[in-house]
Amino acid sequence: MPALAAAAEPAAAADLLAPVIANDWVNDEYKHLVLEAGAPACLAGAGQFFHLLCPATGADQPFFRRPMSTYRADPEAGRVEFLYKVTGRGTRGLATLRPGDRLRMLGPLGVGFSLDAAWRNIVVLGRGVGLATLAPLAAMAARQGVGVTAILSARSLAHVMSVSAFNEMGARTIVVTDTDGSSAPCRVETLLRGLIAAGRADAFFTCGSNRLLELMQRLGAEHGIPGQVALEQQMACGLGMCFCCVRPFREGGREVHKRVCWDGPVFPIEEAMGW
Amino acid sequence: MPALAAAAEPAAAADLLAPVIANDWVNDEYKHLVLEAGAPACLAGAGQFFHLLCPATGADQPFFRRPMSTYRADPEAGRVEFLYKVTGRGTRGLATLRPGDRLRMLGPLGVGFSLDAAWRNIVVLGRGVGLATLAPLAAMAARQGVGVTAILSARSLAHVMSVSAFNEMGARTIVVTDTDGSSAPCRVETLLRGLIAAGRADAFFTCGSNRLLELMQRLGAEHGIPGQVALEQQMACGLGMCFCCVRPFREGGREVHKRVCWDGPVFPIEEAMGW
Amino acid sequence: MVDLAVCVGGLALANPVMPASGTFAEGLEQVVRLERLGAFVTKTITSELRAGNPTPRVAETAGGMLNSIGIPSKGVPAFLEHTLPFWRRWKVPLVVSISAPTAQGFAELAAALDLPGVAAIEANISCPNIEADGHAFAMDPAATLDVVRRLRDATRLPLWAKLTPNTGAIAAIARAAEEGGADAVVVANTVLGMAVDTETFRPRLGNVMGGLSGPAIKPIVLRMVHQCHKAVSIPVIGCGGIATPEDAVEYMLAGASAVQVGTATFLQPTAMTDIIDGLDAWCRRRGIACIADLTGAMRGDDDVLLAGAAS
Amino acid sequence: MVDLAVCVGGLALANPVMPASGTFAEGLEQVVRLERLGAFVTKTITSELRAGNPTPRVAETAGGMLNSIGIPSKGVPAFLEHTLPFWRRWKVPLVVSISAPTAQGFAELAAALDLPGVAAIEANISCPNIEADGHAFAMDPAATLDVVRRLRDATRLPLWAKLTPNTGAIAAIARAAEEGGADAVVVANTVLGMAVDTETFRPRLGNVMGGLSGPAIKPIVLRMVHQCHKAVSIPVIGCGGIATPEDAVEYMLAGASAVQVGTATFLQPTAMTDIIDGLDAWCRRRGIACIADLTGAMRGDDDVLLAGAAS
Ligand SMILES: Cc1cc2nc3c(=O)[nH]c(=O)nc-3n(C[C@H](O)[C@H](O)[C@H](O)COP(=O)(O)OP(=O)(O)OC[C@H]3O[C@@H](n4cnc5c(N)ncnc54)[C@H](O)[C@@H]3O)c2cc1C
Ligand SMILES: Cc1cc2nc3c(=O)[nH]c(=O)nc-3n(C[C@H](O)[C@H](O)[C@H](O)COP(=O)(O)OP(=O)(O)OC[C@H]3O[C@@H](n4cnc5c(N)ncnc54)[C@H](O)[C@@H]3O)c2cc1C
Ligand SMILES: Cc1cc2nc3c(=O)[nH]c(=O)nc-3n(C[C@H](O)[C@H](O)[C@H](O)COP(=O)(O)O)c2cc1C
Ligand SMILES: Cc1cc2nc3c(=O)[nH]c(=O)nc-3n(C[C@H](O)[C@H](O)[C@H](O)COP(=O)(O)O)c2cc1C
Ligand code: FES
Ligand code: FES
Repeated sequence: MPALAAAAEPAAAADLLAPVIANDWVNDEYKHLVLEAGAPACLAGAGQFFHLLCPATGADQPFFRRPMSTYRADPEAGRVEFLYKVTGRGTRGLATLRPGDRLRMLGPLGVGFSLDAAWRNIVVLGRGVGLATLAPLAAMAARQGVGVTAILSARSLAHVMSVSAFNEMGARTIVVTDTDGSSAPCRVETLLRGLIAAGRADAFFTCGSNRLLELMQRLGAEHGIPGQVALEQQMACGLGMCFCCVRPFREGGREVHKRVCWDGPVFPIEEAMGW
Repeated sequence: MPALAAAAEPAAAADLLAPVIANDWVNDEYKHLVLEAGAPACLAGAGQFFHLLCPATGADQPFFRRPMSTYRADPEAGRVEFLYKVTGRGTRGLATLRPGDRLRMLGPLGVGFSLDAAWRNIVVLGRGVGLATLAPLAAMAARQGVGVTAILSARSLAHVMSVSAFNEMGARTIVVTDTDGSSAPCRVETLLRGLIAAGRADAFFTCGSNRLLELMQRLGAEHGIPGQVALEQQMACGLGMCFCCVRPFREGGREVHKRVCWDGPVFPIEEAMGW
Repeated sequence: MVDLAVCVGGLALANPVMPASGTFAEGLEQVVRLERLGAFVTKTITSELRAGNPTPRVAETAGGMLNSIGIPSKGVPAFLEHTLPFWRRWKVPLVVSISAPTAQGFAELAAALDLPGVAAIEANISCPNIEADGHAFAMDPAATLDVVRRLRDATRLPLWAKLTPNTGAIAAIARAAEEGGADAVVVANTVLGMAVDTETFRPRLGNVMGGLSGPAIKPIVLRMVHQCHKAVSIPVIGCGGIATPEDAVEYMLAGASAVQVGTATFLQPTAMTDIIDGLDAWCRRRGIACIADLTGAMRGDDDVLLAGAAS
Repeated sequence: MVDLAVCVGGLALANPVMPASGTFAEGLEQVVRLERLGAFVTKTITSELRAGNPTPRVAETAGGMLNSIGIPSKGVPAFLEHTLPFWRRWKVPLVVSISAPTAQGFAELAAALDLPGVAAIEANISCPNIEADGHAFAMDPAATLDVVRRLRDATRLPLWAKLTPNTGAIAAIARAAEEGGADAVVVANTVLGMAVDTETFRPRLGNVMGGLSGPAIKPIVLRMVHQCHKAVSIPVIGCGGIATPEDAVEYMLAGASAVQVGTATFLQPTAMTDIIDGLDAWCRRRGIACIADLTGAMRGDDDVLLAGAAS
């Protein structure tokens, strides 16, 4: 695992009460949450996550914390940001936060993305909420002078998020949608093969779609391209203690269980198993 | 029980979601809650109560509803008011309500105060939160042309509530406090004996203090003066179903259990047992 | 269009929702149209006069409540004079819950209640407050078999046995009730619990221990309903923490033929009719024509999976 | 000034707060000063390699959680190579939780762990996931006596027996553990429960049933701690739904000599040290010099009251 070996030692985590700066709707499903947070939170690496104690409201009383990828961590401004989809009682609670409220959050947690010094150009392929997870990877690549092609997949143009975020970081951004059929795996495959041929694919990164994961696994195996995937699983502790967040992985021909919160959430792409 | 026999048939109760009009601090311990509420709520009789579904907040998740006496019910304005002391998690939750929020409340419930047609002058003696319960009794007496002497007992002048409310209703109001020692039972006894002698005590009413209850019971028995007391007990259902709110009463020489929510909360004073 | 009718332990009910014993009385008439309920279930009555337990009788806990009401009872004459005529005013089947300190006492009481207006007997052989330190008939299969048999001999009325969750052998006890001749088992009564006031160092209940009910116990009782459904062929009536239509569906999927609602009514007096309305809407949305089809319809519950627990 | 030290089942602890098995691992080091804990308790280990149960392995419930983690185990060599050296870095006593499918297996495993750095053995004779359909040694007094006796013969280490709440006879089982030679009983493991997804009609846990933990079960387990405290003279370690200093005090008043904290750490990683700080502050406020004095200090718990349940 050369890629993971290059990862920095994960910063120690802390459980802090972070003041909310903003919590606004991005579209009809997603909100963007900005929090004030000093170190170690604002030092979170790309792909690391936080475990959020979502506020209980009248009808919604989430019991567990909720894991959420760092969408942006800014050590200078002392801020941490999340981009989240309002789905169930936890995220509904999160959506009620107003500037000035405080959110208890534990992190940064887990093993994030890492860039091998030998890679010059990488391909980032994401869909839906996976884009939130991949955005800080593009920022890290930009900082390290690595070229990024970002393929952003969504239902329709209205549902693509973070295009501007990826653009700002200097990524070459390609938007594919279900509306015009450009997001179909065969069409994305053509795009990826073009990038491989153009020498722009030293490594693959993905998050958020099983079909896109399988596509990258197949092309990666075919062309010997390494890669990483960020995975999700329901969590209780977020700290590697409860073993509830395990998923099956392929390791040396065997199927092994690994903890998404502790061994991941970012894993070598070839080890991941579809869902 | 001639007094109780004269009580009107209790209005049917309803469980309604009442908009909050105001919820302001009266002093450092008490808040005054005003709600918009049509019939049957605004027809609540003096001494009847509502069962409030206090909102859950982060740390405070009250399981049961909380019983609260009607402080004022105004059929013309379509309003119901409560005066409550912020004590535990239920009333702390109540204290967070803002105008425009809605409160689920069940009522009016229970057997309230009643006035015998033969009574011309009554004495109302209350302490602490008991004054909230007695206020609508003074209003009812005023409407029926019955003279009221209200003795309001409190720790200090700053803690006497509802003086103006009693005054407005035309009650002769006497304030006694711990600060100047005027609230001592022996001094209140002197006051009561004076009222009896002056023919101003056809019936006794009390709420909120065990010592004052016992004083009125003793003087009532001595002078053959009937009376009523409003009692409290922890409640679950508020509708007479669970039998958790029972208290012991004296009835025909025997000790019997009665439900505060259903048989009361107002009881003939001679039946009540101290606590 | 949805057929909400169910047939439970010798009774045809218009819908599967009824009150849990001890959480229902005439006061609810003020807020709920009682004729909408699937059945009425009375507070447990006894032959003896009983005063019930000392106060405080209830305490709040996380997601639930403890009660040590006990079984205050005015005896059979008061029941015949007041309670029975009151409930007879409706067409809804009346289930009378009974208890007694001995199997013989149970049988005699059941026999005395074979009266017009009584649709079924629910034998509360489980109340954790009656026997000292929480023991009850339904903690032991042999005692269960004995008391149910005697009850069966004493009455022609449909006979439901209400079990206690305070046992490690709920399936065996349900089988004993079935063998004894019960027409249905009600699963379950409250879970024995306790709370201490850390300010006064005193128990929060006058009786020290009491029964836990409400949402907190739902996963436990749901599991027992499922175990009983697999163990017996008589219907299982689920009871424990049901507060929403989804809770009722969950119980039916796990094996319940009908449900009883207790604590939820204290927090939301219209809980039972809200659940009936919600069940109707839920079935409509899911295209389910007969609610009875939900009973035991949980999928993926093969023994392979259960055995998988050991691997 | 407050003396928080307690002596529990052959071990002297700096304070009465320790983690519950299976809810504690090295990850917590990032957030908590582990040297402050009264003891460390490992996840249960077995001799066999075990994969644990299928996912989903957890579900939220009202005031609690269900888990069907099972006991994934890498066996004894991995424990000796990685786990033991890791925990040996601290001076805090290390309690090793063990399980086995047979009494003999338990004894052999305990014997293999009589090593420097191991301060005590906690025999998890209660895990509801291991035996099919929730059965476990600790559901039966005879099986408990047998396994504890064999363990006692196999090790000189302090021996704690962790009981299951899935029984109607907790006091008898605690007595069996005492008779078998246990130095303490841990009361208790999770309560067997279940949940069904009403959208998919499937169980919420891959393993169908699982263990309920968290505040929801506190009244139940607290009652059992109290029953055990009255039944045995060895110390009782309370475990179930403890999340605040007041919860810990409540357990001690009911009879616990120490407490274990599980689920609360998932929601609040600093829960254990927060509880230790809170206990210190609480004792100070109440003028209590030695926390050990709280054990069984509940008042008003005479047998008259308990017997009063029947009246
Ligand atoms: C490492 C990681 C990073 C994530 N990053 C993001 C992100 O940046 N933006 C975003 O919108 N979402 C993200 N998710 C998914 C997010 O955690 C879930 O959407 C959220 O937990 C749903 O909670 P809920 O209460 O709203 O939904 P409910 O469905 O009510 O949740 C019920 C339970 O299921 C769990 N759950 C539900 N969906 C998921 C899921 N997809 N993954 C894991 N657990 C789940 C919840 O945590 C909770 O325990 C991430 C998940 C993981 C594991
Ligand atoms: C008929 C009736 C009328 C009342 N009217 C008023 C009123 O007008 N104004 C007012 O301030 N208070 C009144 N009370 C008392 C009020 O109900 C309690 O102050 C309130 O329930 C406290 O709840 P809490 O959650 O804030 O306190 P907690 O101490 O957290 O409550 C814990 C539990 O104890 C119960 N409880 C606590 N104190 C009392 C009490 N004194 N009486 C009954 N149950 C109690 C709560 O309802 C709850 O179930 C009345 C009580 C009754 C029975
Ligand atoms: C206040 C109260 C009183 C009860 N009384 C009885 C009773 O008399 N007989 C009985 O069989 N069960 C009694 N129960 C138990 C309920 O019928 C029911 O089995 C239990 O509360 C679980 O259901 P729930 O969680 O919906 O409340 C009582 C429960 C409560 C809360
Ligand atoms: C995720 C999880 C894993 C657990 N694993 C074990 C275990 O391996 N061995 C054991 O004896 N108990 C295990 N338990 C039970 C706990 O040790 C504890 O007895 C139970 O959770 C009750 O305490 P709580 O309410 O504080 O969590 C586990 C509990 C949870 C929630
Ligand atoms: S969430 Fe507990 S181990 Fe991953
Ligand atoms: S609160 Fe239920 S009977 Fe009074």
